[in-house]
Amino acid sequence: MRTIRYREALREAMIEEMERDERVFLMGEEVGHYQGAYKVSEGLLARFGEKRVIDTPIAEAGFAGVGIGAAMTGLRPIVEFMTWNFSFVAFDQIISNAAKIHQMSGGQLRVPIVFRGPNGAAKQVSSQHSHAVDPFYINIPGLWVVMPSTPRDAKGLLKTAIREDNPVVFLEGETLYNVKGEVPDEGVEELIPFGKARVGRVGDGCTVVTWGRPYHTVMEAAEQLAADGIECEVIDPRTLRPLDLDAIVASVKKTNRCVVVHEHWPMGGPGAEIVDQVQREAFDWLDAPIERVASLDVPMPYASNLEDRVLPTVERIVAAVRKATYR
Amino acid sequence: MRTIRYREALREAMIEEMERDERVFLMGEEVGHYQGAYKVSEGLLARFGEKRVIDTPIAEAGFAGVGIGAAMTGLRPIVEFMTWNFSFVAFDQIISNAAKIHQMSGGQLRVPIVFRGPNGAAKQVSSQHSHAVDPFYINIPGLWVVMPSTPRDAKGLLKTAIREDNPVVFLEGETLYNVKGEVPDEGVEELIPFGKARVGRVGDGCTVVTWGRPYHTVMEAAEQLAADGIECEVIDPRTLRPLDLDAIVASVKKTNRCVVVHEHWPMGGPGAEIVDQVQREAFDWLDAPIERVASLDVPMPYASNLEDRVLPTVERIVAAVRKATYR
Amino acid sequence: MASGRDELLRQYRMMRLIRRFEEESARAYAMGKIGGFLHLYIGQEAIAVGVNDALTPDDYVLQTYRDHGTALARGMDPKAAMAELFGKDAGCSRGMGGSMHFFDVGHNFLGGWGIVGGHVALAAGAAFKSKYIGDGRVTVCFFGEGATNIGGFHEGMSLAGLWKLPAVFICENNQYAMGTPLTRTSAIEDLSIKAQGYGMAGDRFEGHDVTLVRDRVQRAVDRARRGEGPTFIEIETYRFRGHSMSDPAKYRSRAELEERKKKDPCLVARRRLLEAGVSEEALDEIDAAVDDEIDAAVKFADAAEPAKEEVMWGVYAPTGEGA
Amino acid sequence: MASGRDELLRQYRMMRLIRRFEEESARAYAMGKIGGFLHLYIGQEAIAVGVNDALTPDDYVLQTYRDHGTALARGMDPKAAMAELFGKDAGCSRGMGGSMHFFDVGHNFLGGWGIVGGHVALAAGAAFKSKYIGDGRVTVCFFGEGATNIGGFHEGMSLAGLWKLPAVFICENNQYAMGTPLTRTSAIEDLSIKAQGYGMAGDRFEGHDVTLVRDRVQRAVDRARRGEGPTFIEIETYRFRGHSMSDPAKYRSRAELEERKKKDPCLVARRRLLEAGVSEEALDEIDAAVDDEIDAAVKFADAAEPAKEEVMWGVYAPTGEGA
Ligand SMILES: Cc1ncc(C[n+]2csc(CCOP(=O)(O)OP(=O)(O)O)c2C)c(N)n1
Ligand SMILES: Cc1ncc(C[n+]2csc(CCOP(=O)(O)OP(=O)(O)O)c2C)c(N)n1
Ligand SMILES: [Mg+2]
Ligand SMILES: [Mg+2]
Repeated sequence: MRTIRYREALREAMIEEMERDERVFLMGEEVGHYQGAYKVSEGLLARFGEKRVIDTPIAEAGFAGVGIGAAMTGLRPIVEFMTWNFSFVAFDQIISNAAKIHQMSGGQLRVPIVFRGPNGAAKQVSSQHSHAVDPFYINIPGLWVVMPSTPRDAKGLLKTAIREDNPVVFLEGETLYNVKGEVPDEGVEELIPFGKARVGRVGDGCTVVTWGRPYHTVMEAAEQLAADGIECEVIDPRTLRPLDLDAIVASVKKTNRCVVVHEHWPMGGPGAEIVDQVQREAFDWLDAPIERVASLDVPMPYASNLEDRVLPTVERIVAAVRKATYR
Repeated sequence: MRTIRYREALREAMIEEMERDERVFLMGEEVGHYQGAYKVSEGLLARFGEKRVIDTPIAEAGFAGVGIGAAMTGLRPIVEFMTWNFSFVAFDQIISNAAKIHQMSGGQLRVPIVFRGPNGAAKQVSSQHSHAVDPFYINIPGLWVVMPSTPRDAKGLLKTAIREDNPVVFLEGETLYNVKGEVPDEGVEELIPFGKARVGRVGDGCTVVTWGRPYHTVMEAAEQLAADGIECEVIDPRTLRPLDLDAIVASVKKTNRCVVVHEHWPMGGPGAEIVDQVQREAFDWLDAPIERVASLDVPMPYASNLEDRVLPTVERIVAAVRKATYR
Repeated sequence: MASGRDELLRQYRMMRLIRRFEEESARAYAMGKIGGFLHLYIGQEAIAVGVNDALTPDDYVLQTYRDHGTALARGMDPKAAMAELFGKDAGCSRGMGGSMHFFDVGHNFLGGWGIVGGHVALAAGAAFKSKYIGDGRVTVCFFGEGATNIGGFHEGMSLAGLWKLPAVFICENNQYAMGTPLTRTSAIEDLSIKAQGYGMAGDRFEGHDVTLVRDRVQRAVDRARRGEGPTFIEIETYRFRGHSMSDPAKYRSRAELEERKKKDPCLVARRRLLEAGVSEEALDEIDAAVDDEIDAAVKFADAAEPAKEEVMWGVYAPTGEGA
Repeated sequence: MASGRDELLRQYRMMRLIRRFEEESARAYAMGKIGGFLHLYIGQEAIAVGVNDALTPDDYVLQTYRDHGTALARGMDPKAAMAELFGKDAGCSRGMGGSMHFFDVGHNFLGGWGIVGGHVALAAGAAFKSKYIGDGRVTVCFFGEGATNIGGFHEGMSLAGLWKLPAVFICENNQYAMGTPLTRTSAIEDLSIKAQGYGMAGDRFEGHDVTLVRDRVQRAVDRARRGEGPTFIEIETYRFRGHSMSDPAKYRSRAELEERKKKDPCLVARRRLLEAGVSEEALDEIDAAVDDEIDAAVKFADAAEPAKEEVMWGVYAPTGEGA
């Protein structure tokens, strides 16, 4: 094992897959000459040339569509959105085209494409630039939705995503790019399958389901709670579609409590969906209502004193676990 | 009371509000000369002229944006999407602009606008034209989401929506336009407030929460179930944002069972959200897991034998209620 | 001019096939055998056929929801086409797509698309792939004049122009977008001017003469194949029916329609063939053969099995096969 | 020419104010008093100031995220501007918007907008309202050259052209969109050609001379006010700093930057004033007064209360007030 950053893990995944398969290419705003707005693609232009690392104009619907068209006809594009906020101008391409083409064409066409980029709030970038998009994409059959929280997951899942024959929505995090973690040594290939949760921490006091950035906040909260004798079992589904319900339910049947923590806004989304499925599958095991900790139901304000309170905090997570455990 | 169609109820609401307030106008594709793609706006051009009934080119992001800009500066637009499927190319205007402007401008601007049009499947219009969009818009703070199932609700809620000072997502149904129902007599003005559910049927066997088109399917299923001695209490929240949780929870505390029925795809959305909130607020009253009946998790196929099975059916609703009532 | 005559005969036959296919679709629709939207191509046949004749079988073609004519011109079996309309498993999209979503990858017909402007960038993507792997193919993308205001059109065109992709963008200006005439949706009358904003070549002509269409489009296709970049072509035409089956087309006068019918592309070709010495009988024979082919298509579609009841089918492609 | 000189003096002062505001913002950013994105307007000042002088106070102005200069030129108090950057309640958007989202409805500055192309249709909407109620206002919409490929631009322009809305669309072509030069994002070099596709008047000129900017924009504003429709103007300019604070601007050479700095709009105006007989001392006095004003703004912002802790504030406007 080596320790690298999340950003580097993503870059390694792209390099390895681009080396492996000529059909894989990267396209997006500033991915080439500028080395990526968040430097995820640093060095890729020098390594693969302008043919395979393509700077685009600001035209998300256009280059998403070009990617889908290229995928339909045999290439395997990685399309970077500078941030997922900008996917909203390309929303129709993803929902009406990428997600539909295989079925709508009677199976004649497939769309092996990865849409990737940072999701959620960065730091004080205000309301138009702070969206957590998981609720929008999770709803759409025909897409896979992946949201890794650690460098290892980022690398192993991105490699899997690039080899997938269906469109993948791959949600990273600006505030995750610098996170360090262990990944397999060079030469050791790891493909992490979709639909397999990872247990971030074992415990029997309360199941906490979380993904993406709040995973790290949850791990911090779990430390605090452990000091008070409440042992959380932290489950990171890693992919929201497909969702590893079995892993979550197995844990809830052990702990009899469940808290779901996520960055996206409260109304609906994977957060609500997980609650729905768990209450159905583990009804007789639940000793308390399932709690949820989400971003507050507001557009993200610019001022940092407000932003800090909008996102899920350690305090709110601790309070939710205490509520679920009646302690 | 008079009996009119849902389509006419919407038309009456627009006429009354346009007569009342010069600032209200209607804009969209084919709303004028063509009399509306689904004839909702029939006669409005003759009545109000080209200044206030405006045919647009096919440019949803453009005319949605024009509407928002006009609302920001003092008008009160009604923007018709020929169907809500086409709102996906205007998604960014709704989420990044309409929903944010009041807060982001520090309260200096407000956006009194109604976006309306048919939502969900029509009949065999295939996957790109059959989306139920409630999961996308329900997630967004700053919007209200309204989804009337009857002519009376359609009229009373649209009138309220037009007088609202915030952006409203108003979801109608192509298959609802011909539904007949009672509305108040001419001259009797009814404004139905947002956030107040309607009890469609009283019963103590099982609470069924539903809205939009499936409301009628649920009422049919409830008849069948009543014949078997299971009395459903049917709650139509009418507005999904704000959501009348109190009414739902009160009913569940009476029936101790709950089934949520909706047309949107299963993963997330208001369907999951209602389950989440109910399990938390009525945990100790629930005698069985909450069941959900949704459209199947697939893009809508064209063939009618398949389409019929994708949408929520009476059979699936009956089965869900039986499951929730252990009968 | 014998080879020209043979070509025109072939083209006439194909235009008649499209015409008759559409007429029978309309009839089947009225009988309830077809559901949903049905957008007919009647009146525009010379475009689909002329354009196809400027292409090789390897070239890609994408069309809007008004896609039957283009699919047939490309080589789709009318049986598979009709079966699709009937929602049958033997349909060209297995009954999943319906009228708006014909697909025939074997003939490089990459779909009928339902969202206005939504397929323009897909076409650019197919052309991008050709440039990427150097396969020498050209992609043709059709859309209506109503599509020229939407963002999807602009972005697809911008990228294709910038990257000099091997593509031809054909705007079938049939004067109306649903009920709205171009005068109420565009500040300019000559849409081909827009080509300049994208750094593309532009062209503009009337589309009732299949030979003219073929010749003019050929130039653009050749240019694209030579790597000289895309062309934006506006072809003026007219649809004889309403926008879709539910549209009685009250927004235009009978006189206007009758005037336009004088330029019916099938009639124009027929007159030309008669002038070139082909006999009425020979043409009637073609017509009769086409009638038979369409009859057979309807019978086939009637008899075919409905779409398979595996309702969850096809949402995800099984990974690995295509890799 | 005395009045011309007074005007230029006023313009010089405003350009210096913008310049100094931006410099102090950069410094405050480095000190951690400002967070998020910060896009400076340094180098482009003649445009904001020249355009504003072609307008009446009633006219509407919309800008991108690079909005400080335009807001100040429009009349926003530098105190409210700086307080916004500092996330304070006294900020022009109450600390909710930050650098990218300045608003000052009192001065008809309708916002800084963060999504490229997303505000073009909003501007058309403001102009639509003026046409609807006949209030005689003109709306000016600014955007970068990078915005001209996106659908939002196209749709807003198409509608404005079609409906002859009283608007002026100003493309501040500062050569780069983040790190990407125009040559890699556009197939054409002269963007004003695009005006033709929208049936609009077009214009194109360099933007370092505030008088020239005022005069040329005035023509477009007058045309709009007379009901003769919108204009698309490309103004060539240059930003002296990186795209935002995190951008070291490695994609361009020092020589290129130095060359461009010769056309620094503040220097150009200063030279012109000296030529017109204004003394160095008089100009230095203006500079000093501007320095004081900016100092005061920073002090004000430092001392102001943070954004109010009512975190759910403002999501919905209370209905009724505005009706
Ligand atoms: C984005 C979007 N908006 C609206 C529609 C509904 N619609 C379908 S076809 C059509 C008219 C298109 O006219 P045109 O582009 O001229 O093509 P034609 O039908 O004349 O071939 C409209 C408005 C749609 N399919 N997609
Ligand atoms: C739709 C969208 N895509 C991407 C971005 C990220 N972004 C912000 S500014 C910018 C460059 C814009 O360049 P230009 O339009 O030339 O304006 P300038 O910054 O030079 O003033 C980009 C890519 C965005 N804000 N919105
Ligand atoms: Mg047309
Ligand atoms: Mg620029």
